[in-house]
This record gives sequence, structure tokens and C-alpha cells, in this order.
Amino acid sequence: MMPDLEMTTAQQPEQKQQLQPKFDIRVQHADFSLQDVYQQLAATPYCGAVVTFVGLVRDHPELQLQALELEHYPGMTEKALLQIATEAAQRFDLKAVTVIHRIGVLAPQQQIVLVGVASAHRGSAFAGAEFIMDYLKTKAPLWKKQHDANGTAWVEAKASDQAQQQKWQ
Amino acid sequence: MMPDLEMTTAQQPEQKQQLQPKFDIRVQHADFSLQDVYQQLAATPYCGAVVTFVGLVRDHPELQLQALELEHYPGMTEKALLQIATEAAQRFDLKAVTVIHRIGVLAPQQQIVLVGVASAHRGSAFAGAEFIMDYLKTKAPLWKKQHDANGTAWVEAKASDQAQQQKWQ
Amino acid sequence: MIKILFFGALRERLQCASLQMPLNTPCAVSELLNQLRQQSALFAGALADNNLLCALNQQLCGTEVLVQSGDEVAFFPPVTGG
Amino acid sequence: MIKILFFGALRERLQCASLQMPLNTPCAVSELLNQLRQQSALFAGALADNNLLCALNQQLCGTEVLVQSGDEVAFFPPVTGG
Repeated sequence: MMPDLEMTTAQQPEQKQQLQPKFDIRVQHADFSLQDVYQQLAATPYCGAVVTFVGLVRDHPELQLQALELEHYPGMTEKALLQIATEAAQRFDLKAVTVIHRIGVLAPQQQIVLVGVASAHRGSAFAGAEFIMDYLKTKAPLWKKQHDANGTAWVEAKASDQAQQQKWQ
Repeated sequence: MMPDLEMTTAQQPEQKQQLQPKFDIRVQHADFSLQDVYQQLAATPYCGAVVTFVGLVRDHPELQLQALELEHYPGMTEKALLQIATEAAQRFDLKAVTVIHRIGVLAPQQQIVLVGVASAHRGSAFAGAEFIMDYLKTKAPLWKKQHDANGTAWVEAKASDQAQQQKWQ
Repeated sequence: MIKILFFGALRERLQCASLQMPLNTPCAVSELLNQLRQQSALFAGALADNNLLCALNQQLCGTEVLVQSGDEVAFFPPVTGG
Repeated sequence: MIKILFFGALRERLQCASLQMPLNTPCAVSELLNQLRQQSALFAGALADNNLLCALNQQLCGTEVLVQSGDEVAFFPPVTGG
């Protein structure tokens, strides 16, 4: 961040506060609005890039998915997501980060998770958003149960998610 | 994409058509709505991931930007963007791609460009969207002129954009 | 006393979401796991899984960390959110 | 005849957005550039830039490609969209 040459001493505390990244972390049953989140992110001062990721309940042609059920560890989930967002913001110089994860029973095509970041430049925005998703997938205490034509089963963790997260280390 | 076991011969043409990626490419003076684009992308069958990038006119604390002026090569811009989107869709198995680029005079904080992709998985969605932006930055015939406190000047191409695009080769 | 929580498939298999346990002296999570395994064949089987994760006071941790009275310890399968 | 287009800073420097040129036999873009440079000192200066890009019929191309009658050729500075 370049110094603000016109900044007076009196304005300093306010200006400094603006330079801290803004975090908005939510774990909720309710659906969310990408538009609302985007408008908040796009209003971040001196930002040129906003990247958003939305994860949806995905059906397969041959797997008649009825629902996904999301269980979580109340209290820890929010802390874990804030830690991940904070690490991403420091590492990629993000100015604002929003993470919303839904819990409960979700039907196919419904929204599960939203990650949105605002940054000065596109490279850091893409990297920051993907970093958050990769860490969320392996570090945030959430578990999926799948209800489909074959019955009910807990979703198994994927080795590929572990490998993807380790790429950032 | 897995074969649809319940697919009958009569349904085949329609089913096949659904599996082709959908492209929506626009070059326009008018502003755009991320929400409208997102809703279209999120409705893509069997997609679990939607990534969007929005580029905004970025101001600096010490550079009083008044406006950006976007010139383009009518006809070629649309073709170049469709080529880039098509290559990204093949390479990353994207199911739907939207690219909107504005032209004309834009004030600070206004939206310039939107890239949105839908894919089965998050990794390909992130990679596809970033690929499109990196190629757009070096291959699409658009030029920016900057109006600020120091006067008017054409924006210089950045070596870093060239390097970023070459990473995909 | 400490509070112990289980989540996901582990909670379902144990048919137990949480339990309280007395703790006189600090002990490692690995020690605590051994005590839990001795509760029943069900616990022994479910807690034998090497892939289990644990958290101390809502922070992911290794089994070598020390648990003290008043702490909250959680065990759960690899996470599958997102 | 061929149609030649200029964009961005190059268009502004040349004060010319497009021109028509007769073309009897196909020639390389590099050849065409040489002819254009001979038009005036202004053209010679502006078209000396090694960073210029060119497009044949709205497709980026190298200066070795052949231009034929009816083609549209464009010259422009490195792009800065996005």
C-alpha cells in the first residue's frame, strides 16, 4: 500500500483503520445473496479486483441426489474460518474477505458456501479466494452427509483436497 | 462427464446439446449485473462451482483518477474473447462461461470487466476464470486511456501481464 | 473436569455427541484417547481410526498436546465441508 | 484494395483510424509495414515501434503472414484491457 501523501496527522487513526482488511465470517442455516456480498466487497477503497466463489450442491446424471446434510462444530467453525481468512489476507494483501458457509439440509442446486475477496490486483484476488477454499476444505470442522437413491452416507474426505491444500505450504 | 444411463435414443440430441459449454460474450457501454450473470451460471446442470471475477476502475490514494477511457477494435474484440473463452472451456472442462467487457468512459469504482465460469469442481473453475483474465489482458484488442490530476495518458502494457499469460503455455 | 465432543460419523457411531470426564492432572490427548478406548468395545473400535482429527479448545491440535481441567477436547473424522 | 486500421496510442499519433490501399499481389505484413513507413516521417516514426501488434482479418498474426486483396489489416500497441 502506497503512503497517502495528503494524509494529515489528525486523520491518521481513521486512515489506518481503513487499511486493515475487513472480515465478514458467517455460519448459518439461511441462504445468502452473492449480490449483497459483492456490493460490500466492491465498495472497498482502492480495490481493482473482486473474486467470488460459490459452491453449489451438485447432482450427477446417474446419482439421484436428494439432499446434503451439513453438520458443524459450533464456535470452532467460525474461528477456523476467520483464521483461514486472516492468513489469506496477510499472505495475499486482501482488503476484504467474506466467507459464508451454510449448515443443515440442502437440496440439489442450492448454495452451500461463498468466498469473496477484494484486492488491488487480480492475481492476489484469485490466489486468496482459492487459498481460502482449499484450507476450508481441509481445516474447517464441517461434515457432509449425502441422501440419495442408494440411501444415506457420510461423504468421505478426498485425498485430492489434502494435496491441494498442501500446495500452498 | 459420466454417461447418463437413463438416456434414451430419442433424448440423445437434446442431452448432447446440454453438455456443450454455454458462452455469453459481450462488449458494451452499459453497466452489467453480477447477480444476473451468476444466476445464469448457477443454473448450469451438474455444476458445483461458480467463480466470478469483476475488475473495477481502481483509484490510488495519491493519484486523483478522474476517468478511464476504453477503446477497442469492434468485431475483433468479441472474436478474441470468444476464442479465449472456448480455449478455457476445453482446457478446464468449463460448462458455462460469461465474459462482459465495457468500453467508453468509466469513473473510479465503476465495473470494467466480468468473467464468470461454471464447472463441476472448484479447481477448474478458479483456473478457468484466471486463464481467461490473463489471456484477455494480453490478447483482447482493448486499450485504456487514463484521465487524472496529471492530465491524460495511454496506459502502458505491463510486462507482468505478459509473464502471467505465458505461465499457462 | 473436561468436556469431550464428537462430530460427524464418529458421533453417530458412538451415539454420543459429548461427555464430561474428571481430570486430576494434565495429560496428553493421546493419553485421553487411551482412556476413552477403555470405556467400551464400541469406543475402542471407533477411536482406533488413525485418520481422526482432534481439537483442543476449538483449535486443531496434535495428540501430543496437554489437556488441562476446564478444557474442551473434540474428536472428529477428516472434514468435508465446502 | 485492402483496409488498414490503427488503434489506441498509434491511431492518435498517426491521427488516422483507417486507410485503404491498393494491393496488386499478395505481400507479407512486414512488406506492407515498409510501404506504410515510406508514407511520411510521422508514419516512419510511429511504425518503427517493435512492440506493435498486428491482426489479419481480426486475428492476431505475425508480420510474416501474407495479405491479400480484400483483407483487413490492423496495427496497434500492446493491449491494456481488463
